Amino acid sequence: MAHANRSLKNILLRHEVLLLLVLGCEIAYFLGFARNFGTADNLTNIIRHSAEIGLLALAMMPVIVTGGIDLSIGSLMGLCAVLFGVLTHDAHMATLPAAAVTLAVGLAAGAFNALLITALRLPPLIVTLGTYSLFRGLAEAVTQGTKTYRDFDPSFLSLGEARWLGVPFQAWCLIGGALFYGVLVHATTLGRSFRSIGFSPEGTRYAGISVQKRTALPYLLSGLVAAVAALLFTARLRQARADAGTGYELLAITAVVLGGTSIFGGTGSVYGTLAGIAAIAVLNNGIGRVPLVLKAGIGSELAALCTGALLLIALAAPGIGRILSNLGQRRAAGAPSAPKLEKN
Amino acid sequence: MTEPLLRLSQISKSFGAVRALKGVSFELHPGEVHALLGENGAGKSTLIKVVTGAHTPDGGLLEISGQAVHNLTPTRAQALGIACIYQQPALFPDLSVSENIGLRLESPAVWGRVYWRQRREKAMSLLKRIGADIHPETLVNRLSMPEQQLVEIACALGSGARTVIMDEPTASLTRSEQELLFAVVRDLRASGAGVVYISHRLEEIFALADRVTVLRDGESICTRPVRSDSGEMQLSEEELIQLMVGREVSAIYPPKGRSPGETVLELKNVSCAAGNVSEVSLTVRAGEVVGLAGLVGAGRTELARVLFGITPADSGSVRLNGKDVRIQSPRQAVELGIAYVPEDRRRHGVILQMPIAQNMSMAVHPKLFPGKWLRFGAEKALGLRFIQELGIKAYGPEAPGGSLSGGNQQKVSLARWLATEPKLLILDEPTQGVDVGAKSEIHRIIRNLAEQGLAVVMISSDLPEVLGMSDRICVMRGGRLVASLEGVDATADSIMAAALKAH
Amino acid sequence: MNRYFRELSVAAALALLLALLAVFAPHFYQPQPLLSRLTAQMPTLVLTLGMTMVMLTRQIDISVGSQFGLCAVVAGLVSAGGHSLALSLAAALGAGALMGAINGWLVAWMGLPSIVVSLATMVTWAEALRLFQQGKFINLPAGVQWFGLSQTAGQVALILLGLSLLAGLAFLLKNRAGGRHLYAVGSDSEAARLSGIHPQKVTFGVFVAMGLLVGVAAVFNLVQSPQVDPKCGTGLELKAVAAAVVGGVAVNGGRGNVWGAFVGLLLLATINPALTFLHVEAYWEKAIQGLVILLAVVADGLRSKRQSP
Amino acid sequence: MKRSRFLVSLLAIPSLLVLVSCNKSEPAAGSGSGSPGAAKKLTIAFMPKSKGNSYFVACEKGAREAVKELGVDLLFDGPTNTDPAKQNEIVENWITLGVDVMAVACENREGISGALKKAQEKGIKVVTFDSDTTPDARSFFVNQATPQGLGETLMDEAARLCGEEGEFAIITATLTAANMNEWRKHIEARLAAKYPKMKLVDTKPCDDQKDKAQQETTNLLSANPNLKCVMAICSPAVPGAAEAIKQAGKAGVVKLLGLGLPSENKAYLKEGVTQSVILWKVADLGYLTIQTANAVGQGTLKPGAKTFQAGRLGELTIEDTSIILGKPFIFNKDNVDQFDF
Repeated sequence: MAHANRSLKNILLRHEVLLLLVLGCEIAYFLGFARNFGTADNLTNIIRHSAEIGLLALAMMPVIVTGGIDLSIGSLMGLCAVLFGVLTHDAHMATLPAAAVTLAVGLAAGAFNALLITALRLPPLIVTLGTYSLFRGLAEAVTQGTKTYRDFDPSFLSLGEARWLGVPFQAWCLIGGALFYGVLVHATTLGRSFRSIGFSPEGTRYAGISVQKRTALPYLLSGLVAAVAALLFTARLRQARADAGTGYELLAITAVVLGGTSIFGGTGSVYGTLAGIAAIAVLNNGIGRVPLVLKAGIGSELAALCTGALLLIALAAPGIGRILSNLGQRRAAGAPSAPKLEKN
Repeated sequence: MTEPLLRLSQISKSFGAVRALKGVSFELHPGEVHALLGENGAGKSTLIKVVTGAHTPDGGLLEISGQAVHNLTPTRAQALGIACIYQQPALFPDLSVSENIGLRLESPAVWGRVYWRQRREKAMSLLKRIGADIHPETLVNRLSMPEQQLVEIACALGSGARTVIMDEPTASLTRSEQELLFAVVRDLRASGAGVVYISHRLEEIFALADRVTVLRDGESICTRPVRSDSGEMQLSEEELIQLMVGREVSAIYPPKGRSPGETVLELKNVSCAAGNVSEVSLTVRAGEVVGLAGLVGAGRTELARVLFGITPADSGSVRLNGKDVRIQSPRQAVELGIAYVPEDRRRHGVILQMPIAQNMSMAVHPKLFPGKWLRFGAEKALGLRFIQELGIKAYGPEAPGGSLSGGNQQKVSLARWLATEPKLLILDEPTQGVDVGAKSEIHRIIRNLAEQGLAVVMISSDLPEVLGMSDRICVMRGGRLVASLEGVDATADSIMAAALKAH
Repeated sequence: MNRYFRELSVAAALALLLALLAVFAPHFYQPQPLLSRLTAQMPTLVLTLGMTMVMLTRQIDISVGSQFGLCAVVAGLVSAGGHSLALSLAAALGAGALMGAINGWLVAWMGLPSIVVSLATMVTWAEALRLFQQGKFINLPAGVQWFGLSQTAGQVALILLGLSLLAGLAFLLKNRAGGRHLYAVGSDSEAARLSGIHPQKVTFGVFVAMGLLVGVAAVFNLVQSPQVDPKCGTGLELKAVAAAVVGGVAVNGGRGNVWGAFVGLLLLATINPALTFLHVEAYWEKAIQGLVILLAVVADGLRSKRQSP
Repeated sequence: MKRSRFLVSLLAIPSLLVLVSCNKSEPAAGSGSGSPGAAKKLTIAFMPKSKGNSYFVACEKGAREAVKELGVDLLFDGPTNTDPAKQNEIVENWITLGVDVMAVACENREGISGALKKAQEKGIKVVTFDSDTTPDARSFFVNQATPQGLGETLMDEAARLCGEEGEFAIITATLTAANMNEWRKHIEARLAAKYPKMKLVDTKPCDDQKDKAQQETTNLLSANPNLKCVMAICSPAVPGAAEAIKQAGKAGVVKLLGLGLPSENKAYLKEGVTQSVILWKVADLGYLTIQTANAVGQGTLKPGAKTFQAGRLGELTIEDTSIILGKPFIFNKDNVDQFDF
């Protein structure tokens, strides 16, 4: 039976491969039917616009691999953006030190999550639900909700538009993030222990691996990445406000799950996550360029709707396959069978 | 002749490409204890699940009390008087004992009323009947493993079932609890119920069973009465083992080793309040197998957990190779050269979803992967080496741990720790739930390791195993070390006496 | 006593907050505004009840906010079409049950994780509603508000309905086998299966029940004002989850009860008016809400850490 | 196996880069190719602050009316929630999509200016409506009312309703909503300058939800027994606050005014719960925006013009680069029936 897992058919039916196929279909369709989809400028746009969410998704992936979740990253992005504004404007700090402090605070916020989750063994969903409110609330409290920070240092703002070697700055950040996380998750013992923790924290502990420290790491990093995303976002939008990153946590989770990472922990990959981000970004960009959609003026709604539907289909696809094959078996056996409920 | 309670004819069941049962026939009569024997993977668990309705067979006929039954569900099996005590207690950890018993015994009609007081009274009387001292309002997650097992037994009893299936019920019970259980089984038999009894401990089968059916590779090999009508034994252990494995097993235990070497581990008055370990002093030398005997709950596993840093010691001194050490975490224990093969293989020993090579490398990450970089070649080599050395049956180092049989999983768990090249190896119930063939292989491996100069502490509830394997036997009771027996002093009687003696 | 430690400590926190208000802002206790405030919480209460059931079975449903908006619009359109309230209730229940069944089917029969399933349906329903309704309010005919009763009578009726739903559900969860099955499945679904409970059916049923409760909640919302706001469900899922969590319902199933969730909801729902009455600026609200959630779980964590070895 | 997959992904990233940098030379078709003067069929892109919002739905209606009249192509899109990042994204997508004119209601004055300037560099004409960006990032702003004018109108009307003395409170959409914060600033400035006997006791967000506005108002009413007036400055808040006042039995005692649509407030105005609703003719705003965009695109409306002939709206004056729609209306129970949006 185990051998069968490695057969060609199963490799083709692997989630990531299917996703790449979907992505390919999207691109082919939009190249054929969407207006000016395949231009370099548009490709640049796609990357620039998905950089922050892409980074958050990359950071979310190892968290989910350890069997956790981080709902607070969108809010933390808002808090970091505002903090950066406070430091540069109210505290009159230079851009670089202010950015460094912002990153440090992001890290500290990640550490706060990590502390509650590992030292007190609290469920990550609940802890980060709490910090989701807390971080956004602090951002609003700091700015009294109303303050918007503008007029940042021009050299900082130019990062929002900058290109190196013809490639937008955001793409470099995304590549850097992907490489970093790719190496971390796939090529180091740390990544290996994220996996084993995701499968079985107790079993990992009994193998002499310090589960708490290892579990804490992805949360720490996701705090840091949220701060990076906040800076990128501020540079691109030329302003910092308490509502930065609203709802980004859900988009990031969507991308990660679409990319084949199991929400129960243990399995997940960087390239899957990248494919997930790409599938969403391409869909968002392309659907608004299809003439019929343009005419009806429903691009944004339709894109969101399709993202939801895509996620549903991606989730249900293996199940539907299983049901179909069960039907075949059932005909042979004449007996019903149902999938087991998963338990984490 | 009365109608058999249970008759299975030519039952078959496949999971994907694997044929777990290839035509099994089996009969259970009223007033009989029928032992079901077979190596792990022989199909016993699948067979039980067919009878309890958890699995639907692909072919064959299942008759209950003379009536052919199709599409059996757990509910229906229950209604037809079949109860089962599973190896892993299938209880609800967040609910109270009485509710657990209630949920198992009451009909699952959705709008049916819940009578809390009756539940409690029923639970109380059932627990009393099996002699368990458990308050019915205790939450199950506050109970120890054997206590949970007792609750399971109470459930099965309470259902008033005519057919009771017990899957290794004594695996984690203390001796006195075992005696109570045997009494319950005899009681059942006397009342005309049938008991299907599964155990790897052959002496239990000789003590209890009327007939034995042996399964091998998904087939029923034979059914034999244990005694003749005049009460004489008709089967020998050797015979049974041979039937199970299909080959001759010459010596059950390997010969003992030479005289031990230097002291590796020295404990002085080690206590841990959280772990129920008090003032334990113990010495283990290189090349020595120290058997740690005692009832379950006597503090043996707890002592191992203290040594491995899972629940660190509060007081006392631990010396390892002549140096004082304080072990605060498993990580530290591993660095000091201590290895612990845990009791609960599926939860702690092996990560079932991960390939076996990755399982084996887990404890040697720093050594195998310097600088934290994974080296896939080295890992694979490690996997191949142990697959060969320990004779693990798997298609390769990429096989997920869960695809292996229990005995092979145990070997993987052992391989993980051998890879660390430890100085002290602690084995906790190394052969629990392992079939006979794999059992003697594991024994041979343990002996070899000791020969090579490893200090071994072996916790086991299997008295013959403790006697057969240990150079010295330490007995624990109530968290304390109460006896250290060697040579001719070490007998089943002396161990039990030490384990049971009241203050 | 120890078993209800969590519920009691949340109740104590609520009592403390209420006492604080009694001292510093006694006009918090004017009867009519108090009645209005309580009435306004009834739809959320009904959602919290459903969420408690879902969480007891070790699942979560974050699509309830979107479902709520959709049910409210469906019920509103039926009412606006001049049909009776009973018919719009039926329509809301039908819509809710259908959406619940979709979630339930994907979770129970396809074995998919509920958090992801409901994330996907949350987005899908919300956007479908936006496409359909374009944010337009629905004006309702005169008889709909307060079931055609006077305002106070309508509010009292609504509160009584909500509380009886709470009591009824509490009774069912405690004293009917089906209710205990939720705990059983949430505690250990394999053990439940071996006890003759059908975990898939229970899970499916719970999601459908959640959908039905969303329908009820939408109608509870409908009768409170002469208009339906299609955005009315935004953020309700988090309110319901937070209330259940603060009230001691465990995210990993099997533990908690609806009374605790009710107290949790009251505590969270009192924070906002308390800020108004104590003249604390509104921008502190989210931070304080987050802090309360964290305090509740941290207290729980510290307590369980002390108890278990 | 794991490693090879990792390698594949490593390879995929550089190839993506190659794709980005190689395709650079291809021009974005259709953009900025029109020469001024020659009448041609223009593509006008029109963006509200958020979709699914009845205010902008009414706006879109007017815009489509003008589109029919002028025979231009209309692209309509915007964020589904008020999301400044999404607005930038859509503008940048429109640039590559190839449109002739953009008409944008800006959520984020500074933030969007960069993207709009980029559009101008590509030869795309930009007009703004409803809320402006920085003047250098667009050619004209279709102005329904200045924040200052609006803030002052609101404050003056509130003062009139409560006799220039007493406490009042504001319900806003969210604490971060940029335009409302702007209005609040002017309201408070006007308050400080002209109405010393009036006092702003509290400002509450309603998350753009009617029900939340209702709850907040209920709390405000009982927490501030001397409250004389509620000012609801986002459209869902007006009926929400009205319902709260009605339920508290304070209709007419506590005055209510706000910015909202007549259709959502008609009943409350007639019952005397809401005194005044302030708004311009929203559909006309959309209509005028498309008219302006078309004229700018055709080159018939150039900077420096003093008047603009805007279809059925007749001749409108231009102040600097702002085209003024006209004064906001104050709807009350007497005139509300004349409006159908």
